Amino acid sequence: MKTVVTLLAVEELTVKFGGLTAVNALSFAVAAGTIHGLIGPNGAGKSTVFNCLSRFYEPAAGSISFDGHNLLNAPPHGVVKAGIVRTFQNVELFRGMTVLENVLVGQHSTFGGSFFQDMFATAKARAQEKAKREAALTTLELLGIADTANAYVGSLPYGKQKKVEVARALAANPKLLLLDEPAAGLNPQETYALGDLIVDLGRKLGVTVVLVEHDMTLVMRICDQITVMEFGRKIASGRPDEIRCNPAVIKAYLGEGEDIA
Amino acid sequence: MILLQQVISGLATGCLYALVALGLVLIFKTTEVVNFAQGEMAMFCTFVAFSLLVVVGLPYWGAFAGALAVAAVLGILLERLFIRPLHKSSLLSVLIMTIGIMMVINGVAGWIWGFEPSNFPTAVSGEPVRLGQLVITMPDVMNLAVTCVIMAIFYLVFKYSMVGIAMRAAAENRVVCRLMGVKVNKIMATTWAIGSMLGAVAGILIAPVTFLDLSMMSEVIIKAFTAAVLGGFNSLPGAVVGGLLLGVMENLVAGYISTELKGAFAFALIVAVLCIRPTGLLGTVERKKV
Amino acid sequence: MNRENWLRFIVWAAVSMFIAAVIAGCGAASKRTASGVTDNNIKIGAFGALSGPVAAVGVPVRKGFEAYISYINDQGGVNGRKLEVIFEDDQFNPANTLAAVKKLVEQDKVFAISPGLGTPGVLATLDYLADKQVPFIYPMTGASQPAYPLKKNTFVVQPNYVDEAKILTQYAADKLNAQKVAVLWQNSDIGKQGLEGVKAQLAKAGVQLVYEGAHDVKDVDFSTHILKAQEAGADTVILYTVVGQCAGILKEAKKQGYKAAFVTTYINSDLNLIKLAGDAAEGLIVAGWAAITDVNSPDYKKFMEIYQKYNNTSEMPSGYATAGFIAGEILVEGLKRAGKDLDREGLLKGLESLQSFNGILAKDITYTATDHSGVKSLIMFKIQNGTIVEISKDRFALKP
Amino acid sequence: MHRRGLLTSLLAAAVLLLPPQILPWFTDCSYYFYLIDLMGIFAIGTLGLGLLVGFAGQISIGHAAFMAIGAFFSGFTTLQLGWPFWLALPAAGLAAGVSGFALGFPALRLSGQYLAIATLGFGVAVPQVLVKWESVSGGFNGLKPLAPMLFGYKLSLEEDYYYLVLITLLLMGWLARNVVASRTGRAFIALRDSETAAQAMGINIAHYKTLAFAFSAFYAGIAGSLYAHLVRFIGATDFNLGMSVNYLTALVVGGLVSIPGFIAGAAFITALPHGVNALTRGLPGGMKAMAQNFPQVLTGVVLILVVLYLPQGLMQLWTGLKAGWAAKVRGRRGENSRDTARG
Repeated sequence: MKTVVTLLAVEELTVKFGGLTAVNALSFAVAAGTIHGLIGPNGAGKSTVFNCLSRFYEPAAGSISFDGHNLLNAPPHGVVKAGIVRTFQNVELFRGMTVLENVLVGQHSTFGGSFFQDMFATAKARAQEKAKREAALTTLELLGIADTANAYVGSLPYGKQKKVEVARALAANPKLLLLDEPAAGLNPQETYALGDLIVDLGRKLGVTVVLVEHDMTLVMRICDQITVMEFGRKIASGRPDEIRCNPAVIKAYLGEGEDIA
Repeated sequence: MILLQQVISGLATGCLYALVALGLVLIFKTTEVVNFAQGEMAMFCTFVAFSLLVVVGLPYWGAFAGALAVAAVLGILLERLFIRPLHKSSLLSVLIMTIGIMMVINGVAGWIWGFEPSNFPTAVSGEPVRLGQLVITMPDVMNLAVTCVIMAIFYLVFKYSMVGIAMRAAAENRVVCRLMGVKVNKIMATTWAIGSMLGAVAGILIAPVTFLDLSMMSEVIIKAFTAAVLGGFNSLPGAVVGGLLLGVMENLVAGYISTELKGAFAFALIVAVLCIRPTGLLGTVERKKV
Repeated sequence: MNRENWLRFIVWAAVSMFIAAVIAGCGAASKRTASGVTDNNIKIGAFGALSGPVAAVGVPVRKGFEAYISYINDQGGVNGRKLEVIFEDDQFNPANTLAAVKKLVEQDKVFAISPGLGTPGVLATLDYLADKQVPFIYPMTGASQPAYPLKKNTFVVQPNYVDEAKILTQYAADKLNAQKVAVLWQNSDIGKQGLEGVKAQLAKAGVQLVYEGAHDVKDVDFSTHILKAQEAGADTVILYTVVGQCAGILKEAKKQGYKAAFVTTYINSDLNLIKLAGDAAEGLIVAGWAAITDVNSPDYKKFMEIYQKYNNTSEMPSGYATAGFIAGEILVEGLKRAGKDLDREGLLKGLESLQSFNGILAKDITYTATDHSGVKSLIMFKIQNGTIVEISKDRFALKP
Repeated sequence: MHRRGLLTSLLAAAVLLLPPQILPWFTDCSYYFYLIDLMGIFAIGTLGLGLLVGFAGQISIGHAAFMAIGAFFSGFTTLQLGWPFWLALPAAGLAAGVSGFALGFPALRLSGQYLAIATLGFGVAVPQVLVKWESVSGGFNGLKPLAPMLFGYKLSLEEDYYYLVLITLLLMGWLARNVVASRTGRAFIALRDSETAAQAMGINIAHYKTLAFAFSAFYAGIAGSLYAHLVRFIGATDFNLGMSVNYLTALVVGGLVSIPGFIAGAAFITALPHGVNALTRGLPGGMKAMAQNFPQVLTGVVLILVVLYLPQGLMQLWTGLKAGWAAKVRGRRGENSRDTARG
């Protein structure tokens, strides 16, 4: 039993929209190097949690500490520098760009140099650009979509687009990767492959993953820890096998008529 | 006393802004089009009214009705031919489209009616109302009255009538509307018809003051946009509030600060308001779900 | 965008440009006559806004000018030469004006420019025409730059607004025994110069300026100004604005029952003013620098006849049309006097020989070798029962 | 490819540089070079607007205002403060850039129609303020900037000014191209396509929006300065909404995201009225009224058609034609081969 390093600690997080409380005093911790599942019926507030982690929403109360720092001090665009990158439930790619360029945007915060170096295309700027392009290509290879590098993302099938999003996120070489329903819209085979990919990435790049997902088979298969939410509250947490037979969870899901593998 | 007078004539002018702004907002709410052609459409219809009056020799209200009919047709045609094909494209290209329409309408109107200004009769004449030093002309009263009536109608229609509800729904979510069996296209067309008619009413009310010529709306439309943004581009009451506010404010600036910088001050006000409320006074934010 | 497109574009652009330039070459090379005069034809260039917001001015000017030119051509032209007019549209944008004038002078090789409408356009082309020594007859602007300092090639006709405003102020003092005047001016070169002129004359005329208010070019609400002028107790109001807004102001004054003497610039000596303002215009005193408003005078009837015949229309010509017409009169008179073997020098000499020349509408036009500033005296009109009538036959001018 | 590239660039250089030296021998063509200069100047402005609207997706309907700022800054400093043109030109760009930066801040909180109208207001307000500020702008009489001096030689001839415009245009085009191809350019496009995702990828929206405004205003300022010293008369009211709309038109006609397109669009819009006027010249009296505002109507029609059918602008016609032609050629080859096979 090795010592567990907590990478992300969410304490008493509460988010309100007007009268509605979307997330209610939620606490959970994510250990470095693990894959952490965040599940629950629709409207449980999972995406809202993600939007807090990426600083889109301002929580009404609670704290988020990441890697020992208070994340709530960072601006939305500072989250990446801190080491957190996310993907989106319904794909948010830059349609005006090629796959490669999308991934390059992922690397944005890793770029050095000033605007004027870009403007005059100084040797330094060009060298950097070249290096980054190669890095981007390797990321694409890692995900097995290098062949689409110069295609416009709009022209790709949905499954590929999802992969591009993951690639774009990884390009920022994050410590923590937030995956928002990566399997949505994929067929079982694709989903299975995706599962392996995620595990594999975790190992290869030492990336910690928080996963919001409806596909229970996937969640149960790859997650080390799972936090279950309902109506903005945490109703259970633990290892997959514990969760599987947790009455509250079953109730919550049967209520929704979804069955747990 | 001067102050009060200025406020009142400001309100009268503001009503005209409000009417045009109302059309802009209505069209934007349901079809998400920022319609730069609104002013020229109004100008065109006003000229039609003029021809009906002078050439055909209809009585005032006959010409008025005729112009409204033409306005409706014009609105529907434009929506059908030029706007509907763009329902998926960006705000910019739609905006450019309306600018193109604006140029064409203005040019064609020039071909039909020439370039020299002419006098346009007022709906109501008669001695101005005097309250002490205060003077309110019949046309001013008319403007206020018309605006109030139209506001009332709008309120009722939008609140209670089926069409109104459908329009509101279409504004909220086009797809769902379609699924619910609302004839969205029909709604869009109706919206444009109404928006265009609003413009025509404004044009006919403005013409006696600005006199009838090709550029009669060029300034009003900018004011109307300002008013719409001031009030919140997606709020009908906002358009009216914005219009009246702008009308009054302009007069006060002109009276107490500087006539030459009126427009500049109006702009400063807009920026100030928008910095505090990015969606105008009564506008609402659409939060993008991710 | 990759490098190849970039280069392809450069070539593409360059080639098209080259073609354009070559066409230019051929175009011009084909017709290389000496400055627009042949044995039976004289080429005249003109510019003004024929489209855009200011078309309402440019179009009638063109109608008036071309009507008179066709009238002359039908009579056999000038010294056996017919006049050919090339009227360029500049949309009131000086960059376009300069382009148009360059084209007229360098490509069409016109003999002279007449008329040229619009302050920005005139100011933008004045020096160029002076350099090229192209006669420029009747720059239509109230600005004083064309007149002072003297330019050998430029002949101003209408008085500039500064001078006119001085005369008006003096007139108000002498004939309307004004004590307190108010100036309502349009926020444009017109109004600014009018105001300047009034202020300059105040002391000499012994009147005081109690209120001055500006309105924007498109303003429609004048209540504030009327109120304030009234409060300041102005007995005479001088209006420096254009027809539409002048009418608006008069209506507003009537509405508020403001009784004062209203005096306005020659810009508004225009029958449209009555059309627009109706009975609110009654009693307004309008300046005029030519006999362009007394509808019943034989001169005006003659003008109407020509205007309506050659535009085959029955419409009433506007004040702007009369200005165009007068430009034609002066140009033609100058050409006549220049004689059979015509050159630019001759035209200038011809014009400088005008001694209080009276045409159909053009009246009291005098030029000398040292003075090209045109009319310096005004006829005063009054609006009575829906028409404009002369107050007195003799013209009003400042005493030297 | 490389050798072809070299050849084409040599050819280009020749065609670009020689005409002003050769043509004047044959004819008086400063009118055409004046137009070409204007095209180049508006192309520079359009480049800037393109970066802002086409790439960064921030609508600006008041762009002529920045051009006015550049023009009057250059006019004022050269006439009143006796600055040399060569200092005034970049300074004018910077001045406009700073004002663009300033406008960027309200723009931060606005989007879509609100931004559009705010910039519209800016476009209305700036000329008004300038007119009022007579000590700088000369009021309604405007300013008369002088032709630039180069080592004691006056660039008053359009043929000479042409080189100045050409060099500036190529330089500005090159800079624009670098920016577009760089991390900054990608950040702009990211802003346009999805602010949410852009932020999530660590792009500082505030920084890049204001940067986009400042950068494009800088272009407009340079264009303004060049304009001032070419036309040599500037009146504040000339930089009106009509001019701003012309910019947008050029942009759309040029296809929003293509640098050559921007330049072509600007050339098209500048040439259109003059071309049409030349064509409609000498129409019979009845049709004159038509001819008068024909350019305006035509521009409108072009806009409508482009928006409806040519999202990549008029260049799309060009590429489309080329593709079609290539296809035809291929087709014919195919037939031939079949024929030979049969025979």
